[in-house]
Amino acid sequence: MSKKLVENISLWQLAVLMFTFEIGSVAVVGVGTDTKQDAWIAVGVATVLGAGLVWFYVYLLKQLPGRNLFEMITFCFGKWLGKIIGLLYVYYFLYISARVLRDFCELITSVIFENTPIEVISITMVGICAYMLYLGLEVFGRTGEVFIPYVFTFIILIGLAILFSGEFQMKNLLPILGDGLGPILKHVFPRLLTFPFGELVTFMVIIPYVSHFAKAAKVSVFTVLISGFIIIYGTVIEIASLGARQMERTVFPLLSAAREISLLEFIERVDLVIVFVVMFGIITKVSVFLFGGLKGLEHIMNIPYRYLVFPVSMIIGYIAIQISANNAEHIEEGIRFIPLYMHIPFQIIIPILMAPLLIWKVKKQKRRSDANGSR
Amino acid sequence: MLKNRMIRVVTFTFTMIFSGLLLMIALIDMFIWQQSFYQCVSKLFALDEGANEGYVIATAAAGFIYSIASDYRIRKKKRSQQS
Amino acid sequence: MKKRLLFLLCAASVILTGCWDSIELNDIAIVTGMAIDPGKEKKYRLTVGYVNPAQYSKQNPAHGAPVSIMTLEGNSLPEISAKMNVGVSRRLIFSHTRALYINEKVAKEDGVSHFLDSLERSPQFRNDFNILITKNNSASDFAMINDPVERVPSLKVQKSIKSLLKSWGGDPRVRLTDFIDAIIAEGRSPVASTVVIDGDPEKGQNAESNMEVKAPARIMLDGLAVFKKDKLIGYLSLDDTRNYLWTQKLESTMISIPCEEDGDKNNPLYFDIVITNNKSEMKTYYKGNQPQLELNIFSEASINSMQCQKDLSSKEIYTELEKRSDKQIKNMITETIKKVQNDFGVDIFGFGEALNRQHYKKAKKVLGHWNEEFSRADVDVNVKIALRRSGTRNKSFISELPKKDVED
Amino acid sequence: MGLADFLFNRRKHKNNNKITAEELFQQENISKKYYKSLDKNIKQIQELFEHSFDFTVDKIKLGDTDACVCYLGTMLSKDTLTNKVLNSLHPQNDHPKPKDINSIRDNYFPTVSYEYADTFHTVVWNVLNGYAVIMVDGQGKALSLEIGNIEKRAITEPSTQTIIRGPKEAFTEDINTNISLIRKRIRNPHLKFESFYVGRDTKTHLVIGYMSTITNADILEEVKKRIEKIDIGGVLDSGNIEELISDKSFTPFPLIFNTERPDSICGHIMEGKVALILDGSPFVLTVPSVLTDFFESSEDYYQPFLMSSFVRLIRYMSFMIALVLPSLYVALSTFHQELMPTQLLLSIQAQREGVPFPAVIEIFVMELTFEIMREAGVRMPRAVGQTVSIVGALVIGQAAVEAGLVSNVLVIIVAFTAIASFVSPIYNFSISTRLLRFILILFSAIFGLYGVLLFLIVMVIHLVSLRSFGVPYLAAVAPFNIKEQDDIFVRFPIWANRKRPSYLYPESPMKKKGKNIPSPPPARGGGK
Repeated sequence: MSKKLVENISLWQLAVLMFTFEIGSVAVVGVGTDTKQDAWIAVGVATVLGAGLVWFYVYLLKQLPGRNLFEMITFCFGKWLGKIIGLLYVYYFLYISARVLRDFCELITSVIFENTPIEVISITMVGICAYMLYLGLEVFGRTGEVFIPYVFTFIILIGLAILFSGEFQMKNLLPILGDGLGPILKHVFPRLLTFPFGELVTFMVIIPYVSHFAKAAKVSVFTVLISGFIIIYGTVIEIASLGARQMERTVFPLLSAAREISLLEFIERVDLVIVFVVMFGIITKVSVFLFGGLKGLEHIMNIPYRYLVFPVSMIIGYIAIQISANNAEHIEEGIRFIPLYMHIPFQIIIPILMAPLLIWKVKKQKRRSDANGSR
Repeated sequence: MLKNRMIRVVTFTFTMIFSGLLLMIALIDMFIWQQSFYQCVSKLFALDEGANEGYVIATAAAGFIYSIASDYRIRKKKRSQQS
Repeated sequence: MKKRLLFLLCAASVILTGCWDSIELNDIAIVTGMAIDPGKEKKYRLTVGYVNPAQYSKQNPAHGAPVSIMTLEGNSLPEISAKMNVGVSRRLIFSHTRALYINEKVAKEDGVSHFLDSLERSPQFRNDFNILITKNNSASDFAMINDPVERVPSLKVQKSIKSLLKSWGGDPRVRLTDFIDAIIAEGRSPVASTVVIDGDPEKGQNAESNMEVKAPARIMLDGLAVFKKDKLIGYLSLDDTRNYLWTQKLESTMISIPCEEDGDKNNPLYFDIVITNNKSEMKTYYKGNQPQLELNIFSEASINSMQCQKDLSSKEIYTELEKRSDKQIKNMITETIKKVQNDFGVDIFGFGEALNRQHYKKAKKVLGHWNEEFSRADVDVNVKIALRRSGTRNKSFISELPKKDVED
Repeated sequence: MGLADFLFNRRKHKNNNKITAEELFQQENISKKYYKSLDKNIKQIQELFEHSFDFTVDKIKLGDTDACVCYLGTMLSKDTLTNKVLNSLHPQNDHPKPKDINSIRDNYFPTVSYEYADTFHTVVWNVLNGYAVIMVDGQGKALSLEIGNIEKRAITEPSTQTIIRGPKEAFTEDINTNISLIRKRIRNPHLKFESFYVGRDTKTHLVIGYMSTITNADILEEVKKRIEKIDIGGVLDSGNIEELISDKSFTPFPLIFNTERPDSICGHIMEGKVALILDGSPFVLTVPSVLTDFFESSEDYYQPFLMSSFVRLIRYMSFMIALVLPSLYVALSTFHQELMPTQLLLSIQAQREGVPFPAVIEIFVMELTFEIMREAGVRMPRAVGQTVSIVGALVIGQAAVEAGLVSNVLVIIVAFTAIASFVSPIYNFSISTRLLRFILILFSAIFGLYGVLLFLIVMVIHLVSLRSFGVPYLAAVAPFNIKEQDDIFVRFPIWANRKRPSYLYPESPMKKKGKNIPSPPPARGGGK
């Protein structure tokens, strides 16, 4: 009330967004399936590394409080080089958001609506994201707050329901580390670290708008750990109910696991619940990436991002369809190309390159301003 | 601020993003499937008959029209501010 | 305003062309049972049984047949099922399928994997139907036999299996995913339940058959079908099925055990125990080069009947009876495992998987030819039955009778 | 007592607000001047009130001076007028006859509340407000006497928000009564009532009430600003005000709370909200309102907290049921047959056999029929209303099923939905669910459950973007505040509920100091 419409989100909202962001597409596609019954260990390792990565992101942001990723890039690399790198980031964010959207569309069209054109799903989803972002970051944060209890309880309940349906077989988790740590580490880097944890690089656009910036680092690391824990939980459910062999073959593991639920002869066929969790996760994820891209464009093109929300999201709807001709191509790109040539440079290499430059420049600036001040 | 810059900012951005992303997809396809650039681009623009691509194309076109409209709006706003 | 108009236009276009996946309840036929037979001209002959809703209605139950069937030949299940509408007025919905009857000929000759893939792939099919191998009669007969209590035959089968599992155990609890999992697994071979028809299947198809007190035909569970990869290689009896289940997960069962090991052969006396809680643990390991299969079973039980003169208020008798049961059950299970080893030579119990869990490095070497290893393995079953209580009486009234009377 | 209080306040606020008759009439074509000559004044006022049957000018003589009493007969109690004013001024009365207007008041009407009017505008305004105005020839001002109002509707039980336990009073159409009802409950000098006049033509009296020690000054400022912005010909009910001052009108959700229960209004005022009382309307508004207000009945605070928490949860649940149940039916029965348990699906299918319409049409028609019946039931004369409901229930429900036009399940669903929609304690919140339900049915007919989810998400996005006087509409849920949760979905015991809602930014955030948890007295020492 007293504070007039500054686009701010609270720490809790940040945590909520990060959480749904993390579990969003994990709930669709599942992670670490290559490591079979040790997937959960792989996720655990990746969570710890991911938390470190996020801490590093926030550490970078702390050097220049109140400025987002794009402003930081221009600060470090100068106006023109900064704009080019920023534009690359914009393309990266938008591309990934289209990919995430496509993931969801594939889920809906192959599980629920076999005859509905995938295009319609894509348009409606991106329409929601656009509407939400048009209303602003605050609305985004609050929407997350409204849905988080449901998302959270549903995920927990699905696990419990599987447990009580008698489909939960701990022995599917054995043998633990049969082949040693080698294959796990190979899987963690680059694939598990970059997806879903490294993708948090997008939050470098959002974190500067948090109202208690000082605590952002603690909260984000904590959130990543919690969401990592939930992902481990989900993975354990998947392995224990489906078995490692089957989990490897299913396209949507959590959904398949939920299909095993049968309680009281009445609570069965609860796939819908999963679709809800997934749907909100996807909306969050697409919106966060979209917001990242839009903020970048705002910075580069110098116009308020609200003008761009609708046109750009329409492009996302189009690109999500064009991105690949079929599911196999989509998944193959996701495994072979994206982690190595897109995630790693944008999530790890550029931030690491930026760090020394940033620290050096900030120090220089400080010295100069100190000198100015003493004069 | 916008005075000396391109007037049609939104449309420009739209085109830039649109073509950029298409180019990106084509490049990725090239890289993964070892196809020629021409093949990839033609794959992008080939309309699959019977598929409902019309929907998304219509939406993208709507986005384009919207961007032109908002450019027009920005210009009008700016004029009214100047006068 | 322009924005809103645009949005409305888009929405209108969607609405006008929409409703792609909707189908009215009046236009669907709910399939509850499917039967696969070998085709005469083509690969398969598929019979589907779907519910006739008007007959199923509670308000005015007409006395027609509650289920209608349709048979068609074709080369793959999806193709046939999509083609079914040549004779069926409504679109078939397979998501509520309760039983899949597979003719033993199909399972023996072609193997089952060719159509299981389509079932697993389709989002319509769930993982909650029973896979049943039909013996003697053709599978399509099973889809149409009426039952006086349950109006829909396939629902009857599923209910009966469920009840049997609760009271006695006689179904391997195999669902589609478990079955497929076992096919591809190296340390386990798949099994499925078998069913037979008791009576005259021709008569059982009539709706009037429901009028009779004694149903002219009945679907009965009949033990286990053993598969090697996806091909049927043999059967186990119902008792062996229970023993098999003992190695997996037994909910509860009732077993009668002779009082004396070498008692009167002509007039054996039994006591019954009901197993209420059961835990089995598989251990597979190598002693030198010899595979060892160890099965440890611990069960809680209570005594349900007593034909012999034992005083159930004494602790010694409990211990004695426990020992008797241990031995009896151990023999039963060992026999079944041996039988499988000798007759079929496939590991339907999952000992190979246990090896994989427990000795991963060894398993990697031997799992490739596990079935041979399994056949030559030593079996060691340890059973521990804990008798807890004996119903509402301790001493049986039989023990009050003079001993003579009982023996006569 | 209420009346005296009111007068005390109003006079005080007249000064505070500096609302004068001049301001109110400045756009009207009425002369301002009050003449010394009585004839001119009488002529002027008679011209103004021409064609008003109830306007009366009684000419009297005070000694040898001409004087007159003018009033609107319908606005005041004639008995009191005759007894108090006319009789005392009667020539036969042997009081001395002063000519000075001040001494007239002092001598004749020492106990009657009064006001001097020195402009003609004020005179007209006072007449309009039910005063008897005494004009004396040769005086520069007139004397307005407040006679007391005519008979009003008695305070009755609330007709739209009934409760079982708790006060059974409801507001009436009379603003003074309403204010006295509030004052009776909050006896506190910090309870302020400021008055405004809205409506260019109607000049309706609008009073805002608030606790100056609790209500946030910014919110108050915002309320006043918005009231001052109102520029409209006529204001007839608080519903008009509601539409004019709410943050956004393009929304199905009411952004302003209304009630006819004084206790509920007092509760809101004590939380730090501002009440808007319009003359002539028994519905009082409070701002800012949040969504959760519409799920709270004042009875929640009078019943044991466990029960009221439970009941409140039931209300939220029934809101969801009223919103989604029909569309869920459409979605499940036409899109996702696989999601229903087999037995249920079979029995629903059996019931739908022979129904000639698609499920969407079926439910649309039934819902529409129900809405028509409901509307007819409200508008009809009471005696006929009964018949309508009987006809509706028996003929349409029963016969339609028997004729095979609709299925049984559907009638159950429509009926249950209707009942669930009545659970919200505030009527105009349940209207919003009625409207949204139809859109939701459409969505579910196009996209099935995906459409339902889509719509619900859009609805939530819309809800969180709403603000009521700057306060987020979903406050305490989004933005989430864990400390507020003691009175949102469940009600904690009163002793545990110590803070006022922080989203209202109250000036004094604590409701009370310390905890006074009830506990049994220490056990008495036995024996000794």
